[in-house]
Amino acid sequence: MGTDATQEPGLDDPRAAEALIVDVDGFEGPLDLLLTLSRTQKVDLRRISVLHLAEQYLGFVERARTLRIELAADYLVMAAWLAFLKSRLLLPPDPAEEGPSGEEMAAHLAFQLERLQAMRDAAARLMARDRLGQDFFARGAPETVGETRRIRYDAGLLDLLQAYARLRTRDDFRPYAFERHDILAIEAALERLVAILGEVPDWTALQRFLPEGWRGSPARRRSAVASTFAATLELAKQGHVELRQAALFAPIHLRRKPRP
Amino acid sequence: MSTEPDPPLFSAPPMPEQERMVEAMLFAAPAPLSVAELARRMPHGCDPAEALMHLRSRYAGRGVTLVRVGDGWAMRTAPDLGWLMQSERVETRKLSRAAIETLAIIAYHQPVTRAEIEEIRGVAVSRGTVDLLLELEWVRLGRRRMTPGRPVTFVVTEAFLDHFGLESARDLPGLAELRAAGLLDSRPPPGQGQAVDDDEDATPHGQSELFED
Amino acid sequence: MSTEPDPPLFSAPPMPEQERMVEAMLFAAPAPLSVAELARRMPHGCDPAEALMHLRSRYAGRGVTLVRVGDGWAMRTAPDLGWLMQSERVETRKLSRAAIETLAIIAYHQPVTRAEIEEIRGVAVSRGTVDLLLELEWVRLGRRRMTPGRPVTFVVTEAFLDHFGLESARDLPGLAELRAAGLLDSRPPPGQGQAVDDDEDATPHGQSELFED
Repeated sequence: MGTDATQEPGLDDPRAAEALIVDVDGFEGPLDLLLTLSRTQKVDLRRISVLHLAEQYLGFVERARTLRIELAADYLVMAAWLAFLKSRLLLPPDPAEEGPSGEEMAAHLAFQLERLQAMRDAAARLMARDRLGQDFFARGAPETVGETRRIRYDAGLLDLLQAYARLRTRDDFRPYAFERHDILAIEAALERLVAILGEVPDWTALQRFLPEGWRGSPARRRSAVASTFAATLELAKQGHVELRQAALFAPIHLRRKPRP
Repeated sequence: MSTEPDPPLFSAPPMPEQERMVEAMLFAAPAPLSVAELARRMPHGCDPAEALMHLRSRYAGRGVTLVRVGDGWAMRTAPDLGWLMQSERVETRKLSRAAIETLAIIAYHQPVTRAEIEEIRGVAVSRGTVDLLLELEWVRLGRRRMTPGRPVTFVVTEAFLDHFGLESARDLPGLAELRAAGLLDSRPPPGQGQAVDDDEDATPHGQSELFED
Repeated sequence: MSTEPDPPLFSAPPMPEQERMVEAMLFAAPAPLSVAELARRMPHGCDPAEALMHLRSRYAGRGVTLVRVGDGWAMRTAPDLGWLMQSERVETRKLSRAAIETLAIIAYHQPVTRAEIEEIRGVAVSRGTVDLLLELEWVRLGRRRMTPGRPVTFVVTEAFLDHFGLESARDLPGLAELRAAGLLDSRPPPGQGQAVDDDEDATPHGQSELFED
């Protein structure tokens, strides 16, 4: 594949360019890619040709497009910016134009690349240092002398932040409640019972009081039975209904308590 | 045991160097080390037993001494100085979820009343939780709120900032920042996004009072 | 405590004794101790700073040395003997490139905001990167930046210094060269003049305070 890829703006080896594109996931953003591309110029980052670099990058994006490789939005934003920079660098400056000059923009990009490279070098030097637990060591054995023991409560900043984050994302300050999809609240069952009780003066099976839509699925049905039953107990306690069950596990019947 | 003045090539390191090695190993080891273990780690031809004797006399009468423990050797602080080490031996316990949440609310919303803490947590705050935080000196009483009942408020202390490595409570990240830092796992419930994002609005007593100076 | 006949009552113990005390405390302590912490545990009138100086020269060149870590002091094995301690070596989590770079940026540019880290790396700081550094306790929150939005800043910790064997953040490798080359300046993109002013307002809190004294 990639045999037609002969035009390599700024890249000596077509396969290198190919590898760059295939590897695009391995780059940590457009600046990282630019830094990698800039190495092909084999010069000090301070003497880099930003125009050349911009062309290399645009070539890269163009090739990614022909290979139908989707680039993340920030790569495309950088491409647009570099295209703009390129035009500023190539065209004679327009005195009426506002904003920074092409040279200023190029200088800043060079600075960014140099700074990123410097931070990478610094990171490498840092990680290459003698390190605690690798090259030098702290006391291996905890001391166990004396009698007094103090209880220390351990909590890190992260625990604190996470606790707060947990609270604040929890339903926006309302007391925590489970998501109730298949649960008929007792309050709802009670409300319903009170409303329809007048229409059923005689003994009626509890099952018949289940609301529409709560009789089908077993989970919903169970919940509705339980809540409705609890509601009838409450109404019985208040003296509004009477309950009756012929035998253990037999259907439960209820009726409105006859007025004395 | 070598006694020559000029050690031949590939000979063991000089005795002061062997002493250094033994010293470092005993210091770093979690348990006493035997002469055989020391010898196994050291270059060929070393004499850890002799190095131990030198080291032992070097540490005689110092704040740290070389002691024999069964077959092994270990460094221990001098027994007469044990009283200095007392605060070293601390038993670490994890703060309960209730306590850490209460603490977080106080830190973010201070000065905050108990009722406000309960409103945010959605459950009653047990006396023990606040007592523990007071006892740890991470929390103290602030001014009374000038509202009916004049409830006491809670604020965090210097010791709290110290423990959590904060320069001030206003340096605690806001909710949007927590999210940006990847500390918010759960997405806000649908339709609540704005309210949750808007940190300042959601904290009438808290942040604004605390963070504006 | 028994009263000795020779030293007058309530006077500080003689310096060799203070040295022993400091030696024992640092030896036993898992984390660096500051002069203030040492003083708090020692009898009234002691001078742990002087005792430290004596102790430091006593341990110079030995297998265990006295090192300075930020505000604290600790005993650590000599780095050249690390090869003897293979079995004590702790497996460290392999840090991602993003985490290592973020750590370096925080160390060299501290106090630094998340936006500045992203500007330097040219990419968003991924979820969990800062989280991980906080968890390792190599990074903590610094003061908020006095710019619009008052963003949170990050700084490195004493545990970071301890881990990398640094006395202070001023001893970061290559810091002077990077500064001289202007690579630690905050230089906003051209055309964002206003941001320059804001940033310059903020720098007095930052690098100068930390790195120059």
